[in-house]
Amino acid sequence: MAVTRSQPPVPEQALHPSGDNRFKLLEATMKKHQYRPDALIEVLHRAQELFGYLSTDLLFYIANSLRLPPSRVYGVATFYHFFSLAPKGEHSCVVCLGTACYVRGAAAILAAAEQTLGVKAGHTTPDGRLSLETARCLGACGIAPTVVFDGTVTGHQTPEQVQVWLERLVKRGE
Amino acid sequence: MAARTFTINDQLISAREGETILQAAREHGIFIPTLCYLDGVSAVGACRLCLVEIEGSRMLRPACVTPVVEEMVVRTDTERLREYRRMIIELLFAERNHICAVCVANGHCELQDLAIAVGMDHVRFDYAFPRCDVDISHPLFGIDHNRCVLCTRCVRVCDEVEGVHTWDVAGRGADARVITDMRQPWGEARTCTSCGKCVLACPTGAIFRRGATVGEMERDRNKIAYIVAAREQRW
Amino acid sequence: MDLSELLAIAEHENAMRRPICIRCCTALGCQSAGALSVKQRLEEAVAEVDRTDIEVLGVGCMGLCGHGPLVRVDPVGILYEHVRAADAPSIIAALDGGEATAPQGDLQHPFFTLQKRIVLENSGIIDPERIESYIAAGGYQALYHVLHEMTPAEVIDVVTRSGLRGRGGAGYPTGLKWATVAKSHGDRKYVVCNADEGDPGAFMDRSIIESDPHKVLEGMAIAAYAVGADQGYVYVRAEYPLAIQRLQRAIAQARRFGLLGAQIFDAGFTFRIDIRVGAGAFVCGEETALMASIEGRRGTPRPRPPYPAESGLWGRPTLVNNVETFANIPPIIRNGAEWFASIGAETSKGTKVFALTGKIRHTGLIEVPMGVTLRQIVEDMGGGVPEGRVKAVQTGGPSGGCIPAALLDTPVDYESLQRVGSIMGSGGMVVMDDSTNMVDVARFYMEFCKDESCGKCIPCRAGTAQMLHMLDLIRSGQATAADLARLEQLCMMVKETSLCGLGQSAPNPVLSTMKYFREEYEALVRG
Amino acid sequence: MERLRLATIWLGGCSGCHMSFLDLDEWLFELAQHIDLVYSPLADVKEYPEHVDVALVEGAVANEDNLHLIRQVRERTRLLVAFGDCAVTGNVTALRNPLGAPEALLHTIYVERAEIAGRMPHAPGIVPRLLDKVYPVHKIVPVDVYLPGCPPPAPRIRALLEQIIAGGDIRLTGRDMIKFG
Repeated sequence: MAVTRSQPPVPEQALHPSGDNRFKLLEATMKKHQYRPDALIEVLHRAQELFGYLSTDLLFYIANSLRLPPSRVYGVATFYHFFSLAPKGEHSCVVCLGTACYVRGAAAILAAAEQTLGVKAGHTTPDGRLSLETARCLGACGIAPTVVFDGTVTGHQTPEQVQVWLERLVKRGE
Repeated sequence: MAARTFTINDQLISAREGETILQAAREHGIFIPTLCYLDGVSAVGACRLCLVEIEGSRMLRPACVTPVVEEMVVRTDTERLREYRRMIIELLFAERNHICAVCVANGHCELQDLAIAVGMDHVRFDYAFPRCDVDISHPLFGIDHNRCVLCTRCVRVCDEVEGVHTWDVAGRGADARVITDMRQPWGEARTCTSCGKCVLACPTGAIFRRGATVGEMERDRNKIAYIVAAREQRW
Repeated sequence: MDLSELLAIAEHENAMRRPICIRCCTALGCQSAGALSVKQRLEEAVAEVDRTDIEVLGVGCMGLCGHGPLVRVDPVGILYEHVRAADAPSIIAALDGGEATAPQGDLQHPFFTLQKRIVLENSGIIDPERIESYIAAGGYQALYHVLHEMTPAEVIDVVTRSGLRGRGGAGYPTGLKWATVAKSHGDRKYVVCNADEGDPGAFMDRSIIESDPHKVLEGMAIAAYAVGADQGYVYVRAEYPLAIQRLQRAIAQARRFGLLGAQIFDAGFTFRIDIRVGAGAFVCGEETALMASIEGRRGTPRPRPPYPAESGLWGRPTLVNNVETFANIPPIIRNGAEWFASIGAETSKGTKVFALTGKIRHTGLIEVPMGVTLRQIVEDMGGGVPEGRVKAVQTGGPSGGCIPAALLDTPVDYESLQRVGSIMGSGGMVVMDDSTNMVDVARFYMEFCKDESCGKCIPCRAGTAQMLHMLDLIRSGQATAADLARLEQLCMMVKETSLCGLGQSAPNPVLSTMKYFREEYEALVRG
Repeated sequence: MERLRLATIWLGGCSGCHMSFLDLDEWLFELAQHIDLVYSPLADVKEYPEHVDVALVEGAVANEDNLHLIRQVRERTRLLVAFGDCAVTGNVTALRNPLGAPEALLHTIYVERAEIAGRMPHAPGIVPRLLDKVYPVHKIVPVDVYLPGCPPPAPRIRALLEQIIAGGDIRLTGRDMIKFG
């Protein structure tokens, strides 16, 4: 059964002037969701995937396209921890702080990472090389304590191992 | 419309079908404290001050969103409720910097009134003393986050009555803040029509009219309900 | 698609099976330990010796996650643990009497033998990435049976009589929920699968989806038929990329096979499922917040009533159940309500999947009949703590409580756990040994709740912040006995006045540790 | 009837509460028949005396002198009254709290924002050291009665003192007695 739905016309000014190809890809996602306001979170996911973070400019673009009030888009983008409104470092290190990891010493791992990098969790090193973050449980409790290096989940970590990994990375940057 | 009879604090009361406990209580002059509730906009049951005990229910229920049920037995003023309400008010005072002495709403503030109503002579919790901003970029109005209780009355009145949704809440938990547009300075928020309904709606000194003296901060909250009634009935 | 086609697929799939099957766990835990390279190496090793009687299968979770990567050789029934890619040739050689270099696990250990697998019946056995593998295990036959031979009312009746209760935490009777949605009026109805498994230390739902995604989809479709819904959503947390990927694949396959979409099994029944990916908000596990999130809004809860069953997504009747609840449905339909009701405890029927973690020898995923004791789980199945003694078992995540070792003989059922001040929750079970300080544990959970509070209602928003502050005062020796009393008072207030389950249960870890380990608090206070 | 030994204390506050106390005007004469003023910024007494019946404490605890004095007051007083908003909540005195640690704060005020040649104030032994934060009195010592107001209006002070003189339980409720600000 084919269903034809009327689609809201895309307002002219919504096409981003920068000509950046990533906007075309984002546009495709919004089109797939028929520019429905309830697709906001899906669209934000895609936008962050494409651009790395959600700039004010980008949020305005999305608000325009989905015909949502700017404050509503901002409110949603800041409600969910997954969305970042600031650029991230080239590399990432996520220390899981779930209960299983906590009981097996995640706090010491985080402290070691903070000490090695000289930044607190939730921050990026001043040279922009690495963002140190924490997670609320990755569900990999069987191999606790867990750390995610650049998207790769690694289990049974120790403060020393994490320190070595981070040092290698930071040194390489020098 | 069918009538409902029920009991509040041993007093037999009649209510219209679909009426909430709060509406029925107010019509009969029974005081139930509220903060996030505002006539004319939707009720959200968030401040938890209007919680009441209902016989047969294990949970406390917010009077602002709980419809009256025939023969329901409600208590609004038990020892437990009084203690909880006072703690809620104390938590609010401890959460931000509510300094009545230097507040534009001193004497015309619902939070201050509630503190008196619940008998709060001091706050037993430690104050958080957070650092909060004041935004006076708008030519007519200002917002002082030190005084904000996150009741979202501004958000709802802007969305539901003025229909522009300039306000919303950003962040979450203790870090939540009401914002205008993309958390821009209010004066740069292009959606704002400067209608001033949020000023009317604000229960505290958070949203104020600039240049107004303390004595001028008395706000006619009925105006919101009046506007809504006027619109719905198309006078 | 009709029944004969379904059976033909199953038959074809079974015919393709080789005499010897080497199963490699490819769920998250083992993948993180290098399971994919192990699997690849095993495939190469089979090819090297040119054996066509051996197949290497990527399967879901085998349970013993702490010992991964796991490899199981059938039908001989040998389990290899901590397998490295280099072990692969020796594992193949061992089939002909050689010696495998990987350590062998004990499949006769109580960890395995005390389990009763209903939800996890296919986990670690079938290939979660191929619908044929699920169909070969009897998959989608329950859906066919329901669509062709049962009325919606009959389906609800079976679920009601089975005694199944919601596995998401609160234990609401599933049949009753379904009946309410079925009775509610709406131009459309929705079925939502809550896979926003946010409790730290819990990974049952992740594992079920990664190991057997079609089972959840089939359960949802049966539910949709029973309540009259035509659209479903699975709300998965973004932290589970592998689960999302497998679910996407499963939905696409089911659609291609005509098992989702329009006219399923030519029975005039239409049901579509979309995935909604969460974005990092624990509170979205609460059903009204979850629905707000699906609608693209801030995930803040709203007061109930009205319940989602009457007014849910976009104001329409909506059935919200969690992953494990849906996964129980196909077996119940297949084996009948009486069969299910005969398993488990008096008021808690069936089984429960637990994620056994923390200071314990055998961490992993287990499924046990309701009513077994914590002691059986922790000491027999889990093998106890590696060093020292068991001090407490935490169930129910941030909403639950810490049960002291003295109460290990408590049976796991909804009511018993509640009586000792905890909850069943979604199934996280974290074991703590005597090196764990319970005030620290309470603080850990309180910080979690404070960070995850949505901020809408005052008791939760300001109360969790204040409770955390008071715990910090206690820990730093700045609190008095009066502060302890005030903390308890505050806990009660937040518990009784918060808007949603997050706030209502946030004080539980504090209250339960204060109840059972009060001396640890008192040791820290002044005067 | 025995005369009450009354003290008034001035911690971190503007002395407005004391001014309001003086606003009691002619009632002060009546009060004088019931009390002896044994310690007060209004009287020249160097050391806080023993066996004080009632102390009205104005101001918040902001520095080491305040801290020392309030502990002494608590030890030597039967009924300690947090007198005015600064004592009860920290109020204006505590406006510095959100701005962070005192050193950084002093630096901002005396160096960064100084119009000409700013430097850090340095007067050891003369100016008492600031505490890390300004505290309401009850955070430091137990308080028996709270009298809010900035300042508490004279009739409010009188109503409290009358209750104290009359003896029995002290009960302060309603807008006239407990409104802040």
